[in-house]
Amino acid sequence: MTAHEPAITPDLVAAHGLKPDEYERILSLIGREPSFTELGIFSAMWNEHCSYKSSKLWLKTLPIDGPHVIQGPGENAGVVDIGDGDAVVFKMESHNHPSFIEPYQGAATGVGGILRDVFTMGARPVAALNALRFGAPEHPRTRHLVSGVVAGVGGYGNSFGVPTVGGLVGFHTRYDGNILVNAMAVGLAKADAIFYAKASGVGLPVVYLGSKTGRDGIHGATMASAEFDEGSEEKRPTVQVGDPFAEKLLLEACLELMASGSVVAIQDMGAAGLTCSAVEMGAKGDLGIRLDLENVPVREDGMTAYEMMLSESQERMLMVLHPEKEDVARAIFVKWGLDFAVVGHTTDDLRFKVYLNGELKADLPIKELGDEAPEYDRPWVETPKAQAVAAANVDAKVGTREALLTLIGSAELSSRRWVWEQYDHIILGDTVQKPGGDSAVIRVNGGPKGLAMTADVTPRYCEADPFEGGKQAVAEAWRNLTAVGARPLAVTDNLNFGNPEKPEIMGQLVGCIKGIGEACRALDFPVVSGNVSLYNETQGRAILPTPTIGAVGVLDDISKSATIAFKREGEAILLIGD
Amino acid sequence: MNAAVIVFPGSNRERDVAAALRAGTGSAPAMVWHADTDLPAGTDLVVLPGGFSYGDYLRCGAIAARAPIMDAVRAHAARGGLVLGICNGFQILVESGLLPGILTRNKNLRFICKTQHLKVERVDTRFTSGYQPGQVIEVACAHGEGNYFADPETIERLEGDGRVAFRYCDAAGNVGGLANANGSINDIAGVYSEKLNVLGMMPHPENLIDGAVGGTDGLVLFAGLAKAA
Amino acid sequence: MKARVTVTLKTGVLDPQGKAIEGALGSLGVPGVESVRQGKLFDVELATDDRAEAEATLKSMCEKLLANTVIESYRYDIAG
Amino acid sequence: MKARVTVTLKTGVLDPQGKAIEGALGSLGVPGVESVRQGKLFDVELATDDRAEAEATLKSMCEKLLANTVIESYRYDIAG
Ligand SMILES: Nc1ncnc2c1ncn2[C@@H]1O[C@H](COP(=O)(O)OP(=O)(O)O)[C@@H](O)[C@H]1O
Repeated sequence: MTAHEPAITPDLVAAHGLKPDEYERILSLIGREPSFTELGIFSAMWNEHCSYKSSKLWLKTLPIDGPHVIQGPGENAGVVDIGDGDAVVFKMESHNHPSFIEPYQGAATGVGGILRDVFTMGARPVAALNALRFGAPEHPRTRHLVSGVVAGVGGYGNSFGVPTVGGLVGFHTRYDGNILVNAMAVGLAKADAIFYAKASGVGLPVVYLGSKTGRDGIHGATMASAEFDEGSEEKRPTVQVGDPFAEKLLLEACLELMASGSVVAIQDMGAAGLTCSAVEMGAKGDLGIRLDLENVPVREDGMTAYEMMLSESQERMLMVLHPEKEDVARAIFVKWGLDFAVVGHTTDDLRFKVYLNGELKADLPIKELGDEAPEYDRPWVETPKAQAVAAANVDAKVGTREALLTLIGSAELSSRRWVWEQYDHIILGDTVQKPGGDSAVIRVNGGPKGLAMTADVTPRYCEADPFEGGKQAVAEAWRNLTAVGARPLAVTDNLNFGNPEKPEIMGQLVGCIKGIGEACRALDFPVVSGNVSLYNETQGRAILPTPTIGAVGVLDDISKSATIAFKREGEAILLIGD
Repeated sequence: MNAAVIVFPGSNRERDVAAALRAGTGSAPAMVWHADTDLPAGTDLVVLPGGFSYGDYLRCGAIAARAPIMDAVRAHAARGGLVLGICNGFQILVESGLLPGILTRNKNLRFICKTQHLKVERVDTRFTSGYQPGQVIEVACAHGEGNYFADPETIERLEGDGRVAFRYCDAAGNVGGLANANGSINDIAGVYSEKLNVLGMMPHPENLIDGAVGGTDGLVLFAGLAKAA
Repeated sequence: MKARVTVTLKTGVLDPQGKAIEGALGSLGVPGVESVRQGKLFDVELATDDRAEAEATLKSMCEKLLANTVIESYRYDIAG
Repeated sequence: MKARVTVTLKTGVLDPQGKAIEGALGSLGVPGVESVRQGKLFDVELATDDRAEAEATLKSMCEKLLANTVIESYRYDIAG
């Protein structure tokens, strides 16, 4: 639509991560060649990270309902009723690739993103967890990555002011070139005051809130879906810097704004911020959206429409407001020192129109942008069953005593205190069980009710048998909740796998999802939210299949919660199960 | 007992300390915004809560120490009014000149969150009247920059005047050594102003106010304040 | 040999610290400050007296540790 | 007008970060580093073109905010 933008060539299309058949689909959808900005918008909406094009088919097989489920997958986070008018809101999300490139900021912004997902729903975050996988301890980068990631998780959560109460840390050489950082956040809301992304009403203001937009992470969403090659460390400026201080202000301002009755719809700006959030609000509400980008608060001069639409600057939100409440809303944001700008409005034409200084930069059908993303039934092969090994055939190289010492001294099993002592796990004054036990327990609204939470998976089981490994991860999470005396409620999952275009990897994904589904159905343990991270490979070598399971349970009375420590000498020890 | 909690942008333990004040004194504190210029009339105690005011960018507490409300806090302190700064609040007090010294990065350069024992150095102040002489209390630490430092003359003066409020110790009351995780000089965990009406401390008594969540050693401080005011 | 290493954020990278300082200077009544970007500096003493060797050491310490070249640039100046 | 403010720890004040860097360099195999002291720098843009005015602003921002003179010294250099 404008002369000075690059011509749309096959190379440019490929550089946006769009396959030729996907580009064909775009052409037939809009009936003409897309503009540069439009191409960027499609690449953001249709990449693996946002569209779940390889996994959607299989995710649909997971059980997502239950009498207590208020909101299952499809919103920023899942919502479950915990009685007395309260609801728990939670989700887990990955920030794997950015954390490998810049461990501190990558992990920090991962935590920031998931906290935003939770408070966007109207919940105050009350706990955070993190599931981390690093390469072999002796790998030259591991030390640096561990210390950077742990400092980043802590740096963000500690400053934001949420207790980080649990998680897991594992080491394996298959993560040497591709670590995993999965962050989970848990919030509390009133069951009748949950906020959604779905906009309603024509001609309402679309409002931009939070920090200013810079050229951060342009193409970050595409990067999250691309395999690493040796050049990745060069493609660096895509990493964003987190500002937990701004996020804390955003939290307080959003909750205050929600309480004032001003909000029609709200969506956080995550990957491909403005694009995904605006399209989602419109598409879910069967409305069009018009944006006027000159009103977007920016941090750098001369930003183009393309850059503004794809920027991944952190700590930003988009809202649709009741027009008569605009002044109330503005006052709240000014008080908290945050930007507040009307950047567009809702329309009735089901188009996503983006203007910059009056010039039309994109004009796309809004429903199709989201709903008609490609969806693949990728070929997959069942993982061959590993040969069972009889105990009798395994040489006992060392005695029991030595074996035990080796085990407890190993990186895999040693104490994680070094990690969780860097996380503020007591802030808010409700941490009944700190990290170190089976599940963390926090008190709800002064008690006696409490919430238990855990994150689990054993990747080598999933590698040996994806179906059994998927089942086992859910079962372990369930056991960890029941072990502290909680009634398990629901699950969030974070499916970390290699390149799904390889049938063996796709087979791992399918197997694990089937296993998770089977276990969740058997246990009445619905999946209410989650995230998929694919293409976790370096130079063709995939990580271990790692479907992290986050789970939440409820306790009626925290004083009855059980802890892991032996209490007195001379008491009987019982072994339960087989 | 009229308490006022100052809320800075980035404060994050203001709710925790408000809960502790309610539990200890029986009444809820006023929450005062950093941009205000006056304290509520009749304020007996000002509390500067923990957190990361202004992100703790530049130096911890540096920007908050220069917030509009701080003139009123200084005036209150000069009149002999009680001021309690916890963690970030302590950092704000030293940056604003209400207490001597400075808090620098923990000696291991990492954030430390753990249960911590403290030795109560004196029990004849309005903050500590609820404790027994020499009592060892259990509170919680959660900070990245709690390494107390001051020049030798200042330290000598603080020690000489009995202005050290708490020292890091182990459960048995042995001061220092491994119990001093952040590297503070003389194992100092808290200090008083000259007139003993301003107290800054790194650990969090407000997170130990309830038997169901860790313990109650922190509650004693707040309950004692109610009686003292 | 003494040297000073300076590490600054690349242009365009968000600097929350600089932003907070700008805000604070405004409310402290220091007028006329248009922007502040914060960086780090390191004053280093090296064992060598050989300039080339010193440069090699400085470069290696910057690349390996002092700067994160994803978001930061560095430079070093040898004193005298 | 552009200026750079540098803030360094006074001699005698312990610098745990500098010490940690020294240690890390050792284990990273960067030899010959005798000591490291870490400081801060601020790149500032000022609205004025008047040197005297700029100096006054810089001095006031250092004294009021950028340096904690209990442990730190500062200096500023106006570019060009
Ligand atoms: N593995 C999964 N299992 C269940 N639901 C999932 C899974 N992955 C994603 N989802 C759901 O799909 C929706 C879109 O996810 P996502 O794009 O990650 O959210 P966001 O918009 O916050 O980035 C979310 O509601 C999420 O809960």
